[in-house]
Amino acid sequence: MDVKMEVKREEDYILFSVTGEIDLYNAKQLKDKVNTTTENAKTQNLILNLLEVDYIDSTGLGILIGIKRRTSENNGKMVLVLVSERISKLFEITGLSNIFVIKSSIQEAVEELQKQG
Amino acid sequence: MDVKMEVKREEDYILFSVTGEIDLYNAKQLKDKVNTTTENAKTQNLILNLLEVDYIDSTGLGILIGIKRRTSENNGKMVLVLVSERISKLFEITGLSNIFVIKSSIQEAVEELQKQG
Amino acid sequence: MKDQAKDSLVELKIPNKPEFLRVVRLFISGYASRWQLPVDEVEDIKVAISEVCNNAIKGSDESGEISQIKIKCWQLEDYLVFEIKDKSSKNSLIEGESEEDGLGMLLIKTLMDEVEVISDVDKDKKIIMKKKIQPD
Amino acid sequence: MKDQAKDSLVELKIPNKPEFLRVVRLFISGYASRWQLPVDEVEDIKVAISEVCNNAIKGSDESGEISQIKIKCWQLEDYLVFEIKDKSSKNSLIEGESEEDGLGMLLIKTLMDEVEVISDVDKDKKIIMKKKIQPD
Ligand SMILES: Nc1ncnc2c1ncn2[C@@H]1O[C@H](COP(=O)(O)OP(=O)(O)O)[C@@H](O)[C@H]1O
Ligand SMILES: Nc1ncnc2c1ncn2[C@@H]1O[C@H](COP(=O)(O)OP(=O)(O)O)[C@@H](O)[C@H]1O
Repeated sequence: MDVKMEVKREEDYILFSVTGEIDLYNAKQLKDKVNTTTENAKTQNLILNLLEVDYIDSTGLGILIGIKRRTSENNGKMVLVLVSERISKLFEITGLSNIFVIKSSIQEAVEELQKQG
Repeated sequence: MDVKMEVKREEDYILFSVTGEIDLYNAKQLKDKVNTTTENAKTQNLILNLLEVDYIDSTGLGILIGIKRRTSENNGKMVLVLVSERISKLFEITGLSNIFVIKSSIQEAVEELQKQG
Repeated sequence: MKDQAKDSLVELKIPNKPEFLRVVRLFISGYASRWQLPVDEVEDIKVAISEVCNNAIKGSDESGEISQIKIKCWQLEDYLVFEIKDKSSKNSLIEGESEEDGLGMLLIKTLMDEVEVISDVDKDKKIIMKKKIQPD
Repeated sequence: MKDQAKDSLVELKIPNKPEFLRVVRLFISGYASRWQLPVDEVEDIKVAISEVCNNAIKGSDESGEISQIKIKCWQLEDYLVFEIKDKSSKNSLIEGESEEDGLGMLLIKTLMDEVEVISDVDKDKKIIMKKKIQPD
Protein backbone atom coordinates (compact mmCIF):
# COMPACT_ATOMS: atom_id res chain seq x y z
CA MET A 1 0.00 0.00 0.00
CA ASP A 2 1.34 3.42 -0.82
CA VAL A 3 1.04 4.68 2.73
CA LYS A 4 3.31 4.24 5.77
CA MET A 5 2.52 4.63 9.46
CA GLU A 6 5.04 4.89 12.29
CA VAL A 7 4.04 4.44 15.92
CA LYS A 8 5.74 6.07 18.90
CA ARG A 9 4.52 5.12 22.39
CA GLU A 10 5.01 7.83 24.98
CA GLU A 11 4.19 7.95 28.67
CA ASP A 12 0.86 9.74 28.26
CA TYR A 13 0.06 9.48 24.55
CA ILE A 14 0.66 7.39 21.44
CA LEU A 15 1.91 9.19 18.32
CA PHE A 16 0.91 7.81 14.90
CA SER A 17 2.75 9.43 11.97
CA VAL A 18 1.25 8.76 8.56
CA THR A 19 3.02 9.32 5.22
CA GLY A 20 1.51 9.17 1.73
CA GLU A 21 -1.99 8.71 0.38
CA ILE A 22 -4.94 7.44 2.38
CA ASP A 23 -7.68 5.97 0.19
CA LEU A 24 -10.22 3.14 -0.08
CA TYR A 25 -7.32 0.81 -0.86
CA ASN A 26 -5.41 1.27 2.40
CA ALA A 27 -7.65 3.12 4.87
CA LYS A 28 -8.84 -0.02 6.63
CA GLN A 29 -5.29 -1.29 7.21
CA LEU A 30 -4.48 2.00 8.91
CA LYS A 31 -7.55 1.82 11.12
CA ASP A 32 -6.75 -1.76 12.15
CA LYS A 33 -3.18 -0.79 12.99
CA VAL A 34 -4.33 2.08 15.22
CA ASN A 35 -6.95 -0.03 16.95
CA THR A 36 -4.66 -2.97 17.68
CA THR A 37 -2.00 -0.59 18.96
CA THR A 38 -4.31 1.26 21.34
CA GLU A 39 -6.29 -1.82 22.39
CA ASN A 40 -4.89 -2.44 25.85
CA ALA A 41 -2.41 0.42 25.89
CA LYS A 42 -1.79 2.31 29.14
CA THR A 43 -2.90 5.59 27.60
CA GLN A 44 -5.81 6.19 25.26
CA ASN A 45 -4.58 9.67 24.25
CA LEU A 46 -3.66 9.74 20.57
CA ILE A 47 -1.82 12.17 18.32
CA LEU A 48 -2.32 11.54 14.61
CA ASN A 49 0.45 13.29 12.71
CA LEU A 50 -0.84 13.92 9.19
CA LEU A 51 1.91 16.38 8.19
CA GLU A 52 3.18 14.02 5.49
CA VAL A 53 -0.23 12.97 4.16
CA ASP A 54 -0.70 14.36 0.68
CA TYR A 55 -4.02 12.75 -0.17
CA ILE A 56 -7.03 11.61 1.81
CA ASP A 57 -10.48 10.55 0.58
CA SER A 58 -13.83 10.05 2.27
CA THR A 59 -12.85 6.58 3.49
CA GLY A 60 -9.76 8.11 5.11
CA LEU A 61 -11.84 10.83 6.73
CA GLY A 62 -14.28 8.13 7.79
CA ILE A 63 -11.63 6.15 9.66
CA LEU A 64 -10.47 9.30 11.46
CA ILE A 65 -14.03 9.82 12.68
CA GLY A 66 -14.17 6.18 13.77
CA ILE A 67 -10.88 6.46 15.64
CA LYS A 68 -12.04 9.65 17.37
CA ARG A 69 -15.29 8.03 18.42
CA ARG A 70 -13.45 5.03 19.84
CA THR A 71 -10.94 7.20 21.65
CA SER A 72 -13.71 9.20 23.34
CA GLU A 73 -15.48 5.99 24.36
CA ASN A 74 -12.25 4.97 26.05
CA ASN A 75 -12.04 8.37 27.75
CA GLY A 76 -9.00 9.24 25.65
CA LYS A 77 -8.22 12.49 23.85
CA MET A 78 -7.26 12.77 20.19
CA VAL A 79 -5.37 15.57 18.43
CA LEU A 80 -4.57 15.80 14.71
CA VAL A 81 -1.41 17.46 13.43
CA LEU A 82 -2.04 19.07 10.06
CA VAL A 83 -0.76 22.06 8.09
CA SER A 84 -1.40 21.20 4.43
CA GLU A 85 -3.93 23.63 2.96
CA ARG A 86 -4.99 20.92 0.60
CA ILE A 87 -5.98 18.49 3.34
CA SER A 88 -7.39 21.22 5.61
CA LYS A 89 -9.65 22.28 2.74
CA LEU A 90 -11.23 18.78 2.77
CA PHE A 91 -11.76 19.00 6.55
CA GLU A 92 -13.44 22.37 6.15
CA ILE A 93 -15.68 21.29 3.27
CA THR A 94 -16.91 18.28 5.25
CA GLY A 95 -17.23 20.26 8.47
CA LEU A 96 -14.77 17.93 10.18
CA SER A 97 -12.53 20.86 11.12
CA ASN A 98 -15.08 21.59 13.87
CA ILE A 99 -15.10 18.03 15.15
CA PHE A 100 -11.38 17.44 15.47
CA VAL A 101 -8.81 19.25 17.60
CA ILE A 102 -6.21 20.23 14.98
CA LYS A 103 -2.75 21.56 15.74
CA SER A 104 0.07 22.54 13.39
CA SER A 105 2.92 20.76 15.19
CA ILE A 106 3.44 17.67 17.31
CA GLN A 107 4.70 19.92 20.10
CA GLU A 108 1.46 21.90 20.13
CA ALA A 109 -0.52 18.67 20.07
CA VAL A 110 1.35 17.37 23.10
CA GLU A 111 0.73 20.65 24.96
CA GLU A 112 -2.94 20.44 24.03
CA LEU A 113 -3.18 16.97 25.56
CA GLN A 114 -1.41 18.10 28.73
CA LYS A 115 -3.70 21.10 28.99
CA GLN A 116 -6.77 18.88 28.85
CA GLY A 117 -4.87 16.58 31.23
CA MET B 1 5.37 23.16 -21.28
CA ASP B 2 6.46 21.20 -18.25
CA VAL B 3 10.12 22.06 -18.65
CA LYS B 4 12.11 25.17 -17.73
CA MET B 5 15.44 26.44 -19.01
CA GLU B 6 17.60 29.11 -17.45
CA VAL B 7 20.47 30.76 -19.34
CA LYS B 8 23.61 32.20 -17.78
CA ARG B 9 26.10 33.96 -20.08
CA GLU B 10 29.70 33.81 -18.88
CA GLU B 11 32.90 35.21 -20.35
CA ASP B 12 33.94 31.98 -22.05
CA TYR B 13 30.85 29.77 -21.99
CA ILE B 14 27.07 29.85 -21.87
CA LEU B 15 25.34 27.75 -19.19
CA PHE B 16 21.88 26.29 -19.94
CA SER B 17 20.15 24.74 -16.93
CA VAL B 18 17.15 22.55 -17.73
CA THR B 19 14.50 21.44 -15.21
CA GLY B 20 11.73 18.90 -15.73
CA GLU B 21 10.80 16.54 -18.54
CA ILE B 22 12.08 16.78 -22.10
CA ASP B 23 9.77 15.08 -24.59
CA LEU B 24 8.30 15.36 -28.09
CA TYR B 25 6.03 18.08 -26.74
CA ASN B 26 8.74 20.54 -25.66
CA ALA B 27 12.06 19.36 -27.14
CA LYS B 28 11.91 21.67 -30.15
CA GLN B 29 11.25 24.75 -27.99
CA LEU B 30 14.39 23.94 -26.02
CA LYS B 31 16.48 23.53 -29.15
CA ASP B 32 15.24 26.82 -30.60
CA LYS B 33 16.04 28.62 -27.35
CA VAL B 34 19.60 27.27 -27.31
CA ASN B 35 20.17 28.09 -30.98
CA THR B 36 18.88 31.66 -30.77
CA THR B 37 20.93 32.26 -27.62
CA THR B 38 24.19 31.01 -29.14
CA GLU B 39 23.57 32.45 -32.60
CA ASN B 40 25.91 35.43 -32.56
CA ALA B 41 27.22 34.99 -29.05
CA LYS B 42 30.87 35.78 -28.29
CA THR B 43 31.55 32.25 -27.16
CA GLN B 44 30.32 29.02 -28.70
CA ASN B 45 31.26 26.93 -25.65
CA LEU B 46 28.17 25.46 -24.00
CA ILE B 47 27.44 23.75 -20.72
CA LEU B 48 24.10 21.92 -20.62
CA ASN B 49 23.18 21.33 -16.99
CA LEU B 50 20.79 18.37 -16.92
CA LEU B 51 21.01 17.77 -13.16
CA GLU B 52 17.31 18.61 -12.71
CA VAL B 53 16.06 16.71 -15.76
CA ASP B 54 14.02 13.72 -14.63
CA TYR B 55 12.82 12.48 -18.00
CA ILE B 56 14.17 12.61 -21.54
CA ASP B 57 12.98 10.75 -24.64
CA SER B 58 14.50 10.08 -28.05
CA THR B 59 13.47 13.54 -29.31
CA GLY B 60 15.28 15.07 -26.34
CA LEU B 61 18.38 13.00 -27.02
CA GLY B 62 18.04 13.97 -30.67
CA ILE B 63 18.17 17.70 -29.94
CA LEU B 64 21.25 17.21 -27.78
CA ILE B 65 22.96 15.54 -30.72
CA GLY B 66 21.88 18.41 -32.97
CA ILE B 67 23.18 21.03 -30.54
CA LYS B 68 26.50 19.21 -30.24
CA ARG B 69 26.86 19.02 -34.00
CA ARG B 70 26.14 22.72 -34.38
CA THR B 71 28.54 23.65 -31.59
CA SER B 72 31.36 21.68 -33.23
CA GLU B 73 30.63 23.32 -36.58
CA ASN B 74 31.07 26.66 -34.84
CA ASN B 75 34.33 25.45 -33.25
CA GLY B 76 32.72 25.50 -29.84
CA LYS B 77 32.95 22.84 -27.11
CA MET B 78 29.97 21.30 -25.32
CA VAL B 79 29.86 19.62 -21.93
CA LEU B 80 26.83 17.97 -20.30
CA VAL B 81 26.32 17.96 -16.53
CA LEU B 82 24.50 14.81 -15.44
CA VAL B 83 24.39 12.53 -12.40
CA SER B 84 20.99 10.82 -12.54
CA GLU B 85 21.44 7.10 -13.03
CA ARG B 86 18.11 7.01 -14.76
CA ILE B 87 19.13 9.50 -17.47
CA SER B 88 22.67 8.14 -17.72
CA LYS B 89 21.18 4.70 -18.40
CA LEU B 90 19.45 6.12 -21.51
CA PHE B 91 22.75 7.66 -22.70
CA GLU B 92 24.49 4.31 -22.24
CA ILE B 93 21.80 2.27 -24.01
CA THR B 94 21.89 4.60 -27.01
CA GLY B 95 25.70 4.79 -27.00
CA LEU B 96 25.51 8.57 -26.56
CA SER B 97 27.62 8.38 -23.41
CA ASN B 98 30.60 7.93 -25.77
CA ILE B 99 29.68 10.91 -27.92
CA PHE B 100 29.18 13.51 -25.23
CA VAL B 101 31.62 14.87 -22.67
CA ILE B 102 29.70 14.32 -19.42
CA LYS B 103 30.67 15.74 -16.03
CA SER B 104 28.92 15.45 -12.64
CA SER B 105 29.07 19.13 -11.64
CA ILE B 106 29.05 22.52 -13.31
CA GLN B 107 32.44 23.23 -11.74
CA GLU B 108 33.95 20.15 -13.38
CA ALA B 109 32.35 21.13 -16.69
CA VAL B 110 33.91 24.60 -16.51
CA GLU B 111 37.32 23.10 -15.74
CA GLU B 112 36.88 20.70 -18.67
CA LEU B 113 36.25 23.64 -21.03
CA GLN B 114 39.27 25.53 -19.70
CA LYS B 115 41.41 22.43 -20.13
CA GLN B 116 40.43 22.09 -23.78
CA GLY B 117 40.76 25.92 -23.94
CA MET C 1 -18.62 15.36 -30.95
CA LYS C 2 -17.28 18.78 -31.57
CA ASP C 3 -13.70 19.03 -32.81
CA GLN C 4 -12.44 20.75 -29.71
CA ALA C 5 -13.86 17.94 -27.62
CA LYS C 6 -12.47 15.33 -29.98
CA ASP C 7 -8.89 16.49 -29.78
CA SER C 8 -9.02 16.65 -26.02
CA LEU C 9 -10.94 13.42 -25.44
CA VAL C 10 -9.09 10.96 -23.23
CA GLU C 11 -10.56 7.77 -21.86
CA LEU C 12 -9.46 5.55 -19.01
CA LYS C 13 -10.94 2.19 -18.12
CA ILE C 14 -10.04 0.44 -14.88
CA PRO C 15 -11.36 -2.64 -13.09
CA ASN C 16 -13.67 -1.66 -10.22
CA LYS C 17 -11.05 -2.51 -7.61
CA PRO C 18 -9.50 -0.15 -5.04
CA GLU C 19 -5.90 -0.81 -6.04
CA PHE C 20 -6.54 1.07 -9.28
CA LEU C 21 -7.59 4.29 -7.58
CA ARG C 22 -3.98 5.43 -7.67
CA VAL C 23 -3.91 5.03 -11.43
CA VAL C 24 -6.95 7.32 -11.61
CA ARG C 25 -5.30 9.95 -9.43
CA LEU C 26 -2.08 10.04 -11.45
CA PHE C 27 -4.03 9.95 -14.71
CA ILE C 28 -6.06 12.98 -13.62
CA SER C 29 -2.90 14.91 -12.61
CA GLY C 30 -1.46 14.22 -16.05
CA TYR C 31 -4.65 15.14 -17.86
CA ALA C 32 -5.39 18.32 -15.93
CA SER C 33 -1.78 19.48 -16.33
CA ARG C 34 -2.47 19.70 -20.02
CA TRP C 35 -4.46 22.85 -19.26
CA GLN C 36 -1.98 24.51 -16.90
CA LEU C 37 -4.59 24.37 -14.13
CA PRO C 38 -3.47 25.63 -10.73
CA VAL C 39 -2.48 22.72 -8.50
CA ASP C 40 -5.45 23.28 -6.21
CA GLU C 41 -7.92 22.82 -9.07
CA VAL C 42 -6.16 19.64 -10.21
CA GLU C 43 -6.51 18.30 -6.66
CA ASP C 44 -10.21 19.23 -6.59
CA ILE C 45 -10.81 17.22 -9.75
CA LYS C 46 -8.76 14.32 -8.40
CA VAL C 47 -10.77 14.10 -5.20
CA ALA C 48 -14.14 14.42 -6.91
CA ILE C 49 -13.41 11.73 -9.49
CA SER C 50 -11.87 9.40 -6.92
CA GLU C 51 -14.99 9.73 -4.76
CA VAL C 52 -17.21 8.71 -7.66
CA CYS C 53 -14.90 5.74 -8.27
CA ASN C 54 -15.09 4.89 -4.57
CA ASN C 55 -18.86 4.68 -4.85
CA ALA C 56 -18.63 2.53 -7.97
CA ILE C 57 -16.16 0.16 -6.28
CA LYS C 58 -18.06 -0.06 -2.98
CA GLY C 59 -21.34 -0.48 -4.82
CA SER C 60 -19.96 -3.40 -6.77
CA ASP C 61 -18.28 -5.43 -4.04
CA GLU C 62 -21.14 -7.77 -3.33
CA SER C 63 -21.47 -8.97 -6.89
CA GLY C 64 -17.74 -9.85 -6.81
CA GLU C 65 -17.77 -9.84 -10.56
CA ILE C 66 -15.10 -7.62 -12.11
CA SER C 67 -16.57 -4.83 -14.18
CA GLN C 68 -14.98 -1.70 -15.56
CA ILE C 69 -15.21 1.91 -14.49
CA LYS C 70 -15.01 4.12 -17.57
CA ILE C 71 -13.76 7.68 -17.21
CA LYS C 72 -13.97 10.09 -20.15
CA CYS C 73 -12.50 13.58 -20.05
CA TRP C 74 -12.76 16.33 -22.66
CA GLN C 75 -12.75 20.09 -23.02
CA LEU C 76 -15.93 22.00 -23.84
CA GLU C 77 -15.30 25.75 -24.18
CA ASP C 78 -14.38 26.99 -20.71
CA TYR C 79 -14.98 23.66 -19.00
CA LEU C 80 -13.25 20.34 -18.52
CA VAL C 81 -15.96 17.69 -18.59
CA PHE C 82 -15.59 14.35 -16.78
CA GLU C 83 -18.00 11.50 -17.46
CA ILE C 84 -17.82 8.41 -15.29
CA LYS C 85 -19.73 5.26 -16.17
CA ASP C 86 -20.01 2.06 -14.17
CA LYS C 87 -22.22 -0.95 -14.67
CA SER C 88 -22.18 -2.85 -11.50
CA SER C 89 -22.97 -0.47 -8.71
CA LYS C 90 -26.40 -1.13 -7.26
CA ASN C 91 -26.91 2.32 -5.86
CA SER C 92 -26.38 5.32 -8.05
CA LEU C 93 -22.91 6.67 -8.39
CA ILE C 94 -23.65 9.47 -6.04
CA GLU C 95 -26.07 8.37 -3.39
CA GLY C 96 -24.82 6.21 -0.56
CA GLU C 97 -25.88 5.15 2.86
CA SER C 98 -22.88 5.32 5.11
CA GLU C 99 -21.44 8.41 6.76
CA GLU C 100 -18.46 8.08 4.46
CA ASP C 101 -20.69 8.14 1.41
CA GLY C 102 -22.18 11.35 2.74
CA LEU C 103 -18.70 12.86 3.00
CA GLY C 104 -17.94 11.66 -0.52
CA MET C 105 -21.03 13.28 -2.01
CA LEU C 106 -20.37 16.52 -0.17
CA LEU C 107 -16.84 16.58 -1.61
CA ILE C 108 -18.04 15.85 -5.14
CA LYS C 109 -20.67 18.58 -5.10
CA THR C 110 -18.41 21.16 -3.50
CA LEU C 111 -15.29 20.55 -5.56
CA MET C 112 -16.93 20.40 -8.97
CA ASP C 113 -18.76 23.31 -10.63
CA GLU C 114 -21.51 21.14 -12.10
CA VAL C 115 -22.60 17.62 -11.22
CA GLU C 116 -25.25 15.70 -13.14
CA VAL C 117 -26.33 12.16 -12.39
CA ILE C 118 -27.85 10.14 -15.21
CA SER C 119 -28.61 6.69 -13.91
CA ASP C 120 -31.27 4.43 -15.25
CA VAL C 121 -31.82 1.19 -13.44
CA ASP C 122 -30.71 -1.33 -16.00
CA LYS C 123 -28.13 0.47 -18.08
CA ASP C 124 -24.94 2.11 -16.91
CA LYS C 125 -24.83 4.43 -14.01
CA LYS C 126 -23.44 7.72 -15.35
CA ILE C 127 -22.29 10.92 -13.71
CA ILE C 128 -21.10 14.02 -15.58
CA MET C 129 -19.08 16.64 -13.75
CA LYS C 130 -17.68 19.93 -15.00
CA LYS C 131 -14.87 22.12 -13.80
CA LYS C 132 -14.44 25.65 -15.12
CA ILE C 133 -11.04 26.46 -16.64
CA GLN C 134 -9.84 29.62 -18.34
CA PRO C 135 -10.20 29.19 -22.10
CA ASP C 136 -7.04 27.46 -23.31
CA MET D 1 -9.43 -13.23 -21.63
CA LYS D 2 -8.14 -15.06 -18.60
CA ASP D 3 -9.45 -13.89 -15.24
CA GLN D 4 -6.09 -12.71 -14.03
CA ALA D 5 -5.77 -10.56 -17.11
CA LYS D 6 -9.31 -9.31 -16.78
CA ASP D 7 -8.94 -7.99 -13.26
CA SER D 8 -5.73 -6.24 -14.17
CA LEU D 9 -6.80 -4.87 -17.54
CA VAL D 10 -6.57 -1.10 -17.80
CA GLU D 11 -7.03 0.87 -20.98
CA LEU D 12 -6.04 4.41 -21.88
CA LYS D 13 -6.99 6.22 -25.05
CA ILE D 14 -5.40 9.56 -25.95
CA PRO D 15 -5.47 11.76 -29.04
CA ASN D 16 -2.32 11.32 -31.11
CA LYS D 17 -0.91 14.68 -29.98
CA PRO D 18 2.33 15.34 -28.08
CA GLU D 19 0.71 17.27 -25.21
CA PHE D 20 -0.85 14.00 -24.03
CA LEU D 21 2.45 12.20 -23.62
CA ARG D 22 2.60 13.39 -20.03
CA VAL D 23 -0.74 11.74 -19.31
CA VAL D 24 0.73 8.47 -20.60
CA ARG D 25 3.80 8.80 -18.36
CA LEU D 26 1.80 9.49 -15.21
CA PHE D 27 -0.71 6.77 -16.11
CA ILE D 28 2.11 4.23 -16.45
CA SER D 29 3.63 5.24 -13.11
CA GLY D 30 0.26 4.73 -11.47
CA TYR D 31 -0.34 1.43 -13.21
CA ALA D 32 3.10 -0.07 -12.59
CA SER D 33 2.98 0.96 -8.94
CA ARG D 34 0.13 -1.48 -8.57
CA TRP D 35 2.73 -4.26 -8.76
CA GLN D 36 5.30 -2.71 -6.42
CA LEU D 37 7.83 -2.63 -9.25
CA PRO D 38 11.19 -1.06 -8.46
CA VAL D 39 11.29 2.54 -9.66
CA ASP D 40 13.86 1.72 -12.36
CA GLU D 41 11.54 -0.83 -13.97
CA VAL D 42 8.63 1.62 -13.90
CA GLU D 43 10.84 4.14 -15.70
CA ASP D 44 11.85 1.53 -18.28
CA ILE D 45 8.21 0.86 -19.09
CA LYS D 46 7.46 4.59 -19.19
CA VAL D 47 10.24 5.27 -21.71
CA ALA D 48 9.40 2.30 -23.94
CA ILE D 49 5.69 3.13 -24.13
CA SER D 50 6.35 6.83 -24.66
CA GLU D 51 8.67 6.01 -27.56
CA VAL D 52 5.99 3.93 -29.24
CA CYS D 53 3.56 6.82 -28.73
CA ASN D 54 6.17 9.20 -30.17
CA ASN D 55 6.26 7.11 -33.34
CA ALA D 56 2.47 7.02 -33.53
CA ILE D 57 2.25 10.81 -33.11
CA LYS D 58 5.08 11.60 -35.54
CA GLY D 59 3.71 9.12 -38.05
CA SER D 60 0.31 10.76 -37.99
CA ASP D 61 1.22 14.43 -38.29
CA GLU D 62 0.88 14.72 -42.01
CA SER D 63 -2.69 13.53 -42.11
CA GLY D 64 -3.53 16.20 -39.50
CA GLU D 65 -6.61 14.21 -38.63
CA ILE D 66 -6.98 13.45 -34.94
CA SER D 67 -6.99 9.75 -34.21
CA GLN D 68 -6.56 7.86 -30.98
CA ILE D 69 -3.67 5.93 -29.55
CA LYS D 70 -4.99 2.99 -27.51
CA ILE D 71 -2.87 1.57 -24.74
CA LYS D 72 -3.92 -1.65 -22.97
CA CYS D 73 -2.08 -3.05 -19.98
CA TRP D 74 -2.67 -6.34 -18.18
CA GLN D 75 -0.88 -8.98 -16.15
CA LEU D 76 -0.14 -12.40 -17.60
CA GLU D 77 1.59 -14.69 -15.08
CA ASP D 78 5.04 -13.18 -14.46
CA TYR D 79 4.66 -10.46 -17.06
CA LEU D 80 3.02 -7.09 -17.47
CA VAL D 81 1.80 -6.88 -21.05
CA PHE D 82 1.39 -3.58 -22.90
CA GLU D 83 -0.45 -3.40 -26.20
CA ILE D 84 -0.40 -0.15 -28.16
CA LYS D 85 -2.64 0.38 -31.16
CA ASP D 86 -2.75 3.35 -33.49
CA LYS D 87 -4.58 3.82 -36.76
CA SER D 88 -3.02 6.70 -38.44
CA SER D 89 0.70 6.17 -38.49
CA LYS D 90 1.92 5.41 -41.98
CA ASN D 91 5.08 3.66 -40.93
CA SER D 92 4.89 0.84 -38.44
CA LEU D 93 4.92 1.71 -34.81
CA ILE D 94 8.49 0.71 -34.50
CA GLU D 95 10.35 1.47 -37.66
CA GLY D 96 11.33 5.03 -38.40
CA GLU D 97 13.69 6.89 -40.61
CA SER D 98 15.28 9.63 -38.62
CA GLU D 99 18.19 9.29 -36.19
CA GLU D 100 15.75 9.97 -33.38
CA ASP D 101 13.56 7.11 -34.48
CA GLY D 102 16.62 4.88 -34.35
CA LEU D 103 17.23 5.95 -30.77
CA GLY D 104 13.59 5.31 -29.95
CA MET D 105 13.65 1.79 -31.32
CA LEU D 106 16.87 1.00 -29.52
CA LEU D 107 15.30 2.16 -26.26
CA ILE D 108 12.12 0.14 -26.82
CA LYS D 109 13.97 -3.07 -27.58
CA THR D 110 16.45 -2.67 -24.75
CA LEU D 111 14.04 -1.62 -22.02
CA MET D 112 11.36 -4.21 -22.67
CA ASP D 113 11.82 -7.97 -22.30
CA GLU D 114 9.73 -8.85 -25.34
CA VAL D 115 8.63 -6.69 -28.26
CA GLU D 116 6.29 -7.91 -31.00
CA VAL D 117 5.06 -5.81 -33.87
CA ILE D 118 1.81 -6.79 -35.54
CA SER D 119 1.02 -4.29 -38.23
CA ASP D 120 -1.02 -5.04 -41.27
CA VAL D 121 -1.26 -2.31 -43.81
CA ASP D 122 -4.90 -1.34 -43.63
CA LYS D 123 -5.92 -2.15 -40.09
CA ASP D 124 -4.43 -0.84 -36.89
CA LYS D 125 -0.75 -0.78 -36.28
CA LYS D 126 -0.19 -2.85 -33.13
CA ILE D 127 2.80 -3.46 -30.91
CA ILE D 128 2.85 -5.78 -27.89
CA MET D 129 5.58 -5.41 -25.29
CA LYS D 130 6.22 -7.43 -22.15
CA LYS D 131 8.09 -6.68 -18.97
CA LYS D 132 8.90 -9.44 -16.48
CA ILE D 133 7.71 -8.88 -12.91
CA GLN D 134 7.91 -11.15 -9.90
CA PRO D 135 4.61 -13.02 -9.57
CA ASP D 136 2.27 -10.76 -7.55
N1 LIG E 1 2.31 17.72 -21.84
C1 LIG E 1 1.87 18.91 -21.48
N2 LIG E 1 1.09 19.60 -22.27
C2 LIG E 1 0.67 20.80 -21.92
N3 LIG E 1 0.94 21.41 -20.78
C3 LIG E 1 1.70 20.74 -19.95
C4 LIG E 1 2.21 19.49 -20.25
N4 LIG E 1 2.96 19.10 -19.24
C5 LIG E 1 2.87 20.05 -18.32
N5 LIG E 1 2.12 21.04 -18.74
C6 LIG E 1 1.75 22.20 -17.98
O1 LIG E 1 2.52 23.28 -18.37
C7 LIG E 1 2.52 24.14 -17.25
C8 LIG E 1 3.77 24.82 -17.26
O2 LIG E 1 4.66 23.89 -16.84
P1 LIG E 1 5.86 24.50 -16.02
O3 LIG E 1 6.75 23.37 -15.70
O4 LIG E 1 5.33 25.32 -14.89
O5 LIG E 1 6.57 25.41 -17.09
P2 LIG E 1 6.04 26.86 -17.56
O6 LIG E 1 5.17 27.33 -16.45
O7 LIG E 1 7.29 27.61 -17.76
O8 LIG E 1 5.29 26.59 -18.82
C9 LIG E 1 2.38 23.31 -16.00
O9 LIG E 1 1.26 23.80 -15.28
C10 LIG E 1 2.10 21.97 -16.54
O10 LIG E 1 0.97 21.42 -15.90
N1 LIG F 1 -3.04 1.51 -5.24
C1 LIG F 1 -2.01 0.69 -5.10
N2 LIG F 1 -2.19 -0.62 -5.21
C2 LIG F 1 -1.19 -1.45 -5.03
N3 LIG F 1 0.06 -1.09 -4.75
C3 LIG F 1 0.27 0.19 -4.64
C4 LIG F 1 -0.73 1.14 -4.79
N4 LIG F 1 -0.21 2.33 -4.58
C5 LIG F 1 1.09 2.15 -4.35
N5 LIG F 1 1.38 0.86 -4.38
C6 LIG F 1 2.69 0.32 -4.28
O1 LIG F 1 2.87 -0.18 -3.03
C7 LIG F 1 4.28 -0.18 -2.83
C8 LIG F 1 4.50 0.06 -1.46
O2 LIG F 1 4.24 1.37 -1.28
P1 LIG F 1 5.14 2.04 -0.18
O3 LIG F 1 4.65 3.43 -0.07
O4 LIG F 1 6.54 1.78 -0.44
O5 LIG F 1 4.67 1.29 1.13
P2 LIG F 1 5.13 -0.19 1.57
O6 LIG F 1 6.41 -0.41 0.85
O7 LIG F 1 5.26 -0.10 3.04
O8 LIG F 1 4.02 -1.08 1.12
C9 LIG F 1 4.86 0.95 -3.66
O9 LIG F 1 5.84 0.39 -4.53
C10 LIG F 1 3.71 1.42 -4.42
O10 LIG F 1 4.04 1.47 -5.78
